[in-house]
Amino acid sequence: MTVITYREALRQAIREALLRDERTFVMGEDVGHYGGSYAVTLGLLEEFGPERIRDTPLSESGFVGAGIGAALGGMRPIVEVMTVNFSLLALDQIMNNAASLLYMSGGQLNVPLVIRMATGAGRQVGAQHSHSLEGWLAHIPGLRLLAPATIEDARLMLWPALEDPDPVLIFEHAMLYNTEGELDDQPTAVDIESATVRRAGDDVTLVAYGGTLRTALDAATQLTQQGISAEVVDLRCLRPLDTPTILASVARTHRAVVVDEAWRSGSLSAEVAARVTESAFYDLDAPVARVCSNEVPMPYAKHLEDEVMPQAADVVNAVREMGA
Amino acid sequence: MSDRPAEAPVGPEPDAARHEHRVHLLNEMLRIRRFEERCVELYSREEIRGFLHLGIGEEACAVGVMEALTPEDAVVATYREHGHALARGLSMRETMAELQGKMEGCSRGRGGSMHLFDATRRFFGGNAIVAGGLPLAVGLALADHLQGRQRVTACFFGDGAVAEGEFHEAMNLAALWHLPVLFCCENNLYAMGTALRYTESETDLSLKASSYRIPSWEVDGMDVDAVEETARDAARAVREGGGPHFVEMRTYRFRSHSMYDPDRYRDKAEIAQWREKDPLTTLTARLSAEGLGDADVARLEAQVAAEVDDAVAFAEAGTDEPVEELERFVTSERTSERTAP
Amino acid sequence: MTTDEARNLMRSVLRPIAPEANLDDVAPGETLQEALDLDSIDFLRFVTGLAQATGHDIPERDYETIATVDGCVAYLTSLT
Amino acid sequence: MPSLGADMESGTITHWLVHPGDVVHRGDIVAVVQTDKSDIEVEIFDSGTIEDIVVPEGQRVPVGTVLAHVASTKATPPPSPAGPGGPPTLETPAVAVPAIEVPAVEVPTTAPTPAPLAPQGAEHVSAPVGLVESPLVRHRAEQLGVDLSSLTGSGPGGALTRADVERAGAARAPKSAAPPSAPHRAPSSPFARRRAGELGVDLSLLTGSGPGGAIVERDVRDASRRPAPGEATPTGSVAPDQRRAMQRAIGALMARSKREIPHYYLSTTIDLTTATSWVERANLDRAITDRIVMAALLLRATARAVQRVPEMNGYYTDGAFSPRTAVHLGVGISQRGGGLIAPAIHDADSISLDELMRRLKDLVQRARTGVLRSSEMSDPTLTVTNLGDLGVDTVFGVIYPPQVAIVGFGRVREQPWVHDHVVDARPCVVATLSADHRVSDGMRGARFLTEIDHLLQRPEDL
Repeated sequence: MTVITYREALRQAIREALLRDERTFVMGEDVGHYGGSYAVTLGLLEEFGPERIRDTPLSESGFVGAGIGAALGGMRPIVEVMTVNFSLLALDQIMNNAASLLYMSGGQLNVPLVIRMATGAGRQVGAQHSHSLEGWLAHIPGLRLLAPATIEDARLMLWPALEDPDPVLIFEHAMLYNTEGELDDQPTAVDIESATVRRAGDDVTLVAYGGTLRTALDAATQLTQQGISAEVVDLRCLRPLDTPTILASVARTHRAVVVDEAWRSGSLSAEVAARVTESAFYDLDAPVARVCSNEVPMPYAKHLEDEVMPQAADVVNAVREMGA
Repeated sequence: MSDRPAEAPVGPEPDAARHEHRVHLLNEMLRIRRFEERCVELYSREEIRGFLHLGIGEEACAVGVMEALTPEDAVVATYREHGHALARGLSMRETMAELQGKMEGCSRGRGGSMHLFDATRRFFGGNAIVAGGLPLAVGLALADHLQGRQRVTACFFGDGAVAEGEFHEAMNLAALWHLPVLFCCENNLYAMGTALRYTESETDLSLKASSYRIPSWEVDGMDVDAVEETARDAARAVREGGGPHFVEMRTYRFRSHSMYDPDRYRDKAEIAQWREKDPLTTLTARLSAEGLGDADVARLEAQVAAEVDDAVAFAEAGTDEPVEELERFVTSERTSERTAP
Repeated sequence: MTTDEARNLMRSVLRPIAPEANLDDVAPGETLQEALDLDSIDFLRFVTGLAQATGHDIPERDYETIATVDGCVAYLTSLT
Repeated sequence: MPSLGADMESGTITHWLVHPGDVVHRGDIVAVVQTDKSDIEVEIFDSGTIEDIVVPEGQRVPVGTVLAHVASTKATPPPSPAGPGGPPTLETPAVAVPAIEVPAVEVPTTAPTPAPLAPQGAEHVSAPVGLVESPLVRHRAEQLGVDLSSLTGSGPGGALTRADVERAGAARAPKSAAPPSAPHRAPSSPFARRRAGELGVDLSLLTGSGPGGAIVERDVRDASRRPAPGEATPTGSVAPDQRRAMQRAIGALMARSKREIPHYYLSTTIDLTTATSWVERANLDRAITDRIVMAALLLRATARAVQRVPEMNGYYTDGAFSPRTAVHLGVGISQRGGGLIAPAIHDADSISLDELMRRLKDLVQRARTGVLRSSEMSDPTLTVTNLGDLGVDTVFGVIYPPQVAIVGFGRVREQPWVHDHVVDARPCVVATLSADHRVSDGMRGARFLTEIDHLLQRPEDL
């Protein structure tokens, strides 16, 4: 076991991919000379050179589209988009090309592309760098969306993502980069298909992903002190959703709270709640509850930002209110 | 796509060979013209649906540029791409079947007129987002560059695309990274129904490319000989490591933007004036001067008509994809061999 | 156990078995089973309830004695 | 009428540019059509002579309508290959444009030759047929306790309006009374409802402990565990309306049974001397909670007898009998205050007598408190009715469809009994069988009753 940061885990994963597969290269704003806006790619330019650690102009649509073209041309690009807010500039390429080419070509053209991007709030960077728009992208058929919430997933999800013949988007919550955790020295593989139970419990299921996993786990700990046993499901893969794992948990606990840092309207939390209601209705002993961000553009001031984001106490309250 | 060696010399060609080549060009343009004319009829009969963008009048651009490409090169086209597909070597049968939504179509009936694809011929569509194909072309060229392959990616787009951000992002990336892209701008003077002068502060499109330090040519897009010659020169330069090149082909579509539109934005005199420059007429006249007789032309016409008839019959006899397969190819069916790190 | 206590005990044991039953409506000679529509299982529960409340075993041979209200009251009051 | 756009459904001919007798060539513009978007020129795809114009100017017709007929001519060679759609086809059969015949009227226009106008503008009188009240109207009627069928509507076409309902509600309500509210229905969770169904718990009798008084699964679970001995049972007596409903249901079922099933009836008197003394002896050594009643022996004997005569155990459905291997014995239990239900003791043939006794007690107790499991109610394979407990000598039951037999036991009483030419008094019971003649006959039925008798003579083996 070695203790490393989430950032280092991502860097090790990228480095390993570059060493294993010469078709792999990294492309994005500030990934090379600057070392990555979140320092994930720090040092890789020196090791692999500018052809494979490729700084791009500030042109998200252009370089994401180029990543798709390079994937069509036989490469395995890792494209870094600085934050999910900026990915909106590349939404045309992600949606109309990456996600659609295979289908509209009748199965001829697959796009083995990985796009990494930071997401989430908590660093007082205001309304244009803080949002959790995973749910918007999770709306699109043809994409796979991953949300590594642990050191292990950060280290191990990239390789299977690169092996996936279809486009994979990886969302890294910005508050996780500095977190530390233990990693097996001989890391094994993880799948990029399934959700997982991070903590078992009997009375309520807390569904979380990415940045909210920690919130849900903290809430579960607090609930234990009140005699309530909470199960925590980490979605891991946001599209396609691993519905069976969620349903199996709800069938045990009969209650579900979805914890999502995104806005609640039309969100992933709405999707999870809908699926539970559709498929586990007769297992429910209380309405599905959601703990989401307030529906405001993210404010700058610290106390306001904290207020907007889901906190463990909010989760505890939601569980208490459903009478668990 | 030519069945001759791509690098066949053009200039001091023996007269007979040159004549023969021109007959080939005429034949290619005729195939496109008659194919699209039949499409109009089928559309009116509701055999073809959706949007149908015809390139009647613009045949010389597709045919001329394809002559400069090899099978290993890549082509990225627009939603007005029947001509590009046929010139690239897609059969009339699979193209017509696609327009009729049949499983035998080149995109399995999933794409339709705007989304023709053929991976084996490196024909990458079929892009119906204006300028959306340009970044793809840059990426295809980047892949060739990174893998050390001497290939060209030809990217077709219209004059409307130069107003899009993706045009400028792609120009910048291709020039910055010195990538082997041949940008082929089909300037037919109208972005859908709005004339260039109403949409561009600078209507000299080559100048825009030049501002990215990309060598650019203007050529008469109604003259297939001129287009071919220019495309060959430009493609050779790209292939030899000269970075991206830009060819602006001045052309005109005789029909409206999509199948039928009011065509209120052009006057009939303008259309008539351009019809005088019909690329088929121009080339036929040249060939007549070289000795091509009316009977030869009639024979070509008959061959093409038979091919179109055959394509229509093929499409009409085609199969509807079973609805059970509706959700195939949303994601790949290939199972990747997952390995532990 | 007094007579009243015995009747009260019978009432409370009967309540879950036959909630609507009223002991006062039962004629002296009538058996409880017939008057209150008790089947053999009900009667067994009744006897079991009495036995558990009084702490006395009630052998099967005594069932005939406690089959009527008066008999049952007499039986219960005779217990120490 | 050609389709001139993906969304075009019909078009109006504004101008014909050709007339009958005119010679036309493929690609010629022959008419101008007005669509929802604009005027569009229509070209022709055949060469020939216009025979007649079918759709006049000013008329709007659907896509696919024949506009004109063209007599084809042999195509002439093109003057130039570049002609705008020059005639490339060498032979064109005579076709209309396009060849789908569609009656061309329908849409009235302001055209010079208008189609007959539909009568309009006079009055909107036609009341909708089979008028359905709006949800709002129904909701208010429910709230106010108004019977909608008694009202006359003042809305369009005689439709009932909210005002109608509220007027009726006001007339009905006592002057001083507050507006009556809808009957309160406690919210309950889906899981609670599901479990209540499984456990046979009546939700309307529960008080919820969840948020807002909602009934949650915990409440159902608690209710299914009640009643402890000595406690009042809230569900012990069935509400009168429920009882009526139950009796209606039972009545309907029994009527169906008598209508559809050809019953035959047999009876035999069984000497219970051995069995009675065996029970007495057995109970001597047992604590009161472990004692056995004769009913348990009768059930046990019936369940075992089925093993010898399997055509008494199963279901008759869709014209065929399907025997069951497991014996789920329905036990007729009277509900206090009326009604008879027959929930099942599962696997009555294979469990021990003590276990059967324990289940019988449990079942009677739960039947009385309304806490039965749905499976117990739904899957008996053979029913025993034991009305004799309540005093009668003989009971012939009515078969519960789709079962095929019902066994009845009367009261156990002493009777004169001839044995070895000597008459003495012995405890006896009359056992009866009502069985389905489509499945078994009197011979087999007699065999069944005899088997029960034999089994009861060897109680120690039961």
